[in-house]
Amino acid sequence: MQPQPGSRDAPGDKIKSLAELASMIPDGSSVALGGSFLHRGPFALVRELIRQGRRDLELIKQSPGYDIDILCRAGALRRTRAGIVAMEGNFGLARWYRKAVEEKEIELEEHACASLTAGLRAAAFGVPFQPCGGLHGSALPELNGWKWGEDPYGSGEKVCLIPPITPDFTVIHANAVSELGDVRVLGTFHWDRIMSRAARRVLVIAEKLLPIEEFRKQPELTLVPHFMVEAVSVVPGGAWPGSCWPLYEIDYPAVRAYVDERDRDLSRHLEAAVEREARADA
Amino acid sequence: MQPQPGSRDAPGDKIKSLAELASMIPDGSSVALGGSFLHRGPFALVRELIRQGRRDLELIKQSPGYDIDILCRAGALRRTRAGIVAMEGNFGLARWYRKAVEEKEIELEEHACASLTAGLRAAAFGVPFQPCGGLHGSALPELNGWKWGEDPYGSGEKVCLIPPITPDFTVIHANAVSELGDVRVLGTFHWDRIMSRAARRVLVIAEKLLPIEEFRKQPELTLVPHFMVEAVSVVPGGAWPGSCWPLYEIDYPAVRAYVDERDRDLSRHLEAAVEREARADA
Amino acid sequence: MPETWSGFSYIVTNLARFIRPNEVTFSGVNSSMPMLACMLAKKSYDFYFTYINVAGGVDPKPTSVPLSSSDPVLAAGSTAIFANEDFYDLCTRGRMDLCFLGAAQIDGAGQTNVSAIGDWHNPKVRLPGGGGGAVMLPTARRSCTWRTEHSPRVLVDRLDFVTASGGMHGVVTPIAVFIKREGRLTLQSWHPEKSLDEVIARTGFAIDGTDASPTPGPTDEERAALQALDPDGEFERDADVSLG
Amino acid sequence: MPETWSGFSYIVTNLARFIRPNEVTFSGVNSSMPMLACMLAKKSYDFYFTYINVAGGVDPKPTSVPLSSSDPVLAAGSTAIFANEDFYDLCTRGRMDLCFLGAAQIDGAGQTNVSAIGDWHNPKVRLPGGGGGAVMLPTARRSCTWRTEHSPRVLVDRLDFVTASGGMHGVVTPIAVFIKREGRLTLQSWHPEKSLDEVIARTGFAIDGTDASPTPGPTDEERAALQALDPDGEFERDADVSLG
Repeated sequence: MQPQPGSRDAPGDKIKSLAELASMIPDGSSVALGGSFLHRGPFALVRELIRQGRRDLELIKQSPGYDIDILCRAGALRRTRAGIVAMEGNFGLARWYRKAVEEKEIELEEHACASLTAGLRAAAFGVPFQPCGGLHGSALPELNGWKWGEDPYGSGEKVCLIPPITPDFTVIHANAVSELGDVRVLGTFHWDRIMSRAARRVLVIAEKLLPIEEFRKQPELTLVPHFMVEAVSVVPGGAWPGSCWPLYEIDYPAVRAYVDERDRDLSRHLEAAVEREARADA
Repeated sequence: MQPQPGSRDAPGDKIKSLAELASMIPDGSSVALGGSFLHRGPFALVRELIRQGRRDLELIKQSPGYDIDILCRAGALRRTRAGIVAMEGNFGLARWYRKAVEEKEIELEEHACASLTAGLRAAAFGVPFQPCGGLHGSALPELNGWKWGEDPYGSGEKVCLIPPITPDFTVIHANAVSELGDVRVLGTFHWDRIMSRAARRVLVIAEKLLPIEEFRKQPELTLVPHFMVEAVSVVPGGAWPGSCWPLYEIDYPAVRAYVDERDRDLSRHLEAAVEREARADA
Repeated sequence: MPETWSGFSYIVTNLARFIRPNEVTFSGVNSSMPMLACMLAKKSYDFYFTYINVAGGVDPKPTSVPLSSSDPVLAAGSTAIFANEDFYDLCTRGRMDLCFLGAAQIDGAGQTNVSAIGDWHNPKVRLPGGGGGAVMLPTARRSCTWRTEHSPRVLVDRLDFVTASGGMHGVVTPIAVFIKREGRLTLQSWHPEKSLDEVIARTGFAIDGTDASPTPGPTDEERAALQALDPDGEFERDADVSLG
Repeated sequence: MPETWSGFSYIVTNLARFIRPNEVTFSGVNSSMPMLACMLAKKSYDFYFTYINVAGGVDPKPTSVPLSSSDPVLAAGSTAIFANEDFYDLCTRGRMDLCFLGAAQIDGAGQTNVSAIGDWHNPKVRLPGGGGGAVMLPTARRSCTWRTEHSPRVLVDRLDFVTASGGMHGVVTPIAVFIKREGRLTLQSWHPEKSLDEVIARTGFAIDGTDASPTPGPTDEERAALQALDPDGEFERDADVSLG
């Protein structure tokens, strides 16, 4: 009754180690990361990219925090398209990100969260631009060279047109996956849904593997169907030091320790990460 | 622990009889109807509108069938924006709809399903037009006076711009509602989601009332949150003679009987409808 | 001579043959024959493909074969619900490999009319309307359509109305399979119990039969699968297909 | 003289007072004080309003008060998940009644800068960035912001960068409440332990205090609610607000 990967019932095996998953993302890729601030981000994958010495990445996310900060700290980033950047959870600004922008180590395309979503929608809908509400009076459109369109139906309204944003990869941290690659997320899915539709390729880190029968019982809970997902890795606790609802909360001492370290060296933090063991096993 | 309607914990009572729900929709309203063909349509409400003698309605739906046919048969419709119209389920064309268009009893704005969705998106997103993929070479854009837009970012691509479609009402047939008006749908939600976001007002018919605690256990299953819903009516079997997954299938003999009656008279069909008793109770 | 390969079986089987390994294939409303084709392919072809449908199903395990091709039973056993907005977006962004789309009239360029017979504003017959085609035909990687009648009033030189235009890949009738090549529908094969001349005579647009040949008959697996899907012949009776 | 109404309590309480019956009110990321304001209003005001937040919650029943204002516990007990795309669309289509939006600098027209201190291209301080404001400020029916510092470098005559412009309705600092009238932020009231002159002196844009008066002190219900939400004073310490 269970589909066998690689058979007529299912595509080939999608389950990879974390290291294998990270190795699919080459230097220079643009990567959209799911979650928001310290919540349900694919942080194990981000750390693995750093361990593997990845360079020149572009991060795309409406509200990055820990992920963008650690990538800046490791020198892995070349560019970002982001809405609002902070550590949040009373940790204030993302210090290494701030430094990277102020010292021009990375290029920033500053978005409103909704304009970034509009760009992802343009990609997901297969259209050359997406009108985005608001933005009137903001200096962001001019900064980014966004064009304004007239309403051809005569309302006199002007609307800002956002060009498509097509990440090379979207990486999501999920509560569960099926062996086929179906993705289940509990609580808010933030922008993960539209990110998964906009990207060329989708990779997933999950807390656990759930039997396919569980997905069949409640297919309504599947955020991304298996055929859109290229590979998955099961890394329990992989959103550490952030939260993954309802399984665990932010590890505040760990974030504090990350923030308080004053130099670029990440070895202590990477050493403390929950995916070490999974990595050793792989 | 349960919020009391009309208290600080919850807005006023939203539970209405079917007759009360129908009476909220005045003559001349534009109404988007959920579901698709013979599946999970708010058919009890449609019949109640006919019983109440409603006139000059506009029906908005990507794939109407029984609903548009019976409204045409009763002379309740003035106009429709629709994608594909048929009885489906081996019953072929919708005969009374066909007659109404051929004899110019109603005005048709013919859409592709996706262009109708694009119009609903424009309304839901608060933008004056929504680019819609495809439509190249189709005679529909010219027929409807839809404008084409150039890509201001220089791809040379032209894209069809659909004006907003803002129904006065969206009416959904749901598997369950909470007392507050939260809406749960099982299986596919067709276009119900975007219809609920595009409309000025949302009304819901549901198979049953579920305790609020059930919604709290799986909030991910809620398609429309309560604050977007103005009123609900509980009508078990209300999607008859269509299906409501997983509760009941199409009542093929009933649809056959509806199709086979040759005159406009609907009394036998309305008499056979499941909501009669609920109506008598109300 | 009794027909050994019914028009109904010919259409379903040849639609199924358009399905390729690992591709995403979609069947929609008013589409019993493509639905059966997808189910036939799942049963009889030794490769994986993703079957999505208008009921939101993704590789479903339907517990029965519904008369309505949009019946929610087509999502039974699915691991996800991929609802209408989602599969349309998949198509417009160029990720839909194969769409089965209905048509009332088809011209030699593979354009379709599903809107009206006669003038749109004064129709002799009002047809179902735009539906999936106008957006999916130009944006799906490949689209295929079918008709249960092969005649010059269906395969026309000039459509009464161009509802959809673009990426038509294949057309199946009870007696022929067409493939679009260099912008024109080209005869690929004909029903082995018919002749090339008959196909040409019954087609309203000009066709080149040079590279065409009789269609290979159904394999044992294809026959068995269709038999299992329609054991009582109900779909075959409803479809009412004649070789003409 | 010890302060009897702390700047922290002043801000939270006066943000809560912007909330109106039956309206849809939103609190976002980096927004502990608006989060507390919404929770305070739910506890102490005798009317219903819809509280939605960036964690997807709709009238949630959080089991605790999180340090992170986007913490998923803010969706605990919610009857629905209203995720980011959804609440932004709600706002752009004009159905969001009240948005709480952060700001680093605010000018006299109620425009905000959350992008950079100094030149955007050569920032002295790179700030969090566009976030909700650029789209929500012009499209929400009303927006309110707050600052924990009341000084001419925060309430400025001229922004270093205009991140967001439009529908600002109210601004709360530790010592004042502003309302936008006829396109300008107007002083509505000042902290009863401060003076009108001090507010004017510490504000970088010109203000008219003609119709202003001291802010009514917290009610017993407001005090009790905030005390219950922050029993150990952790939020108050983190916020580190001084009346200056």
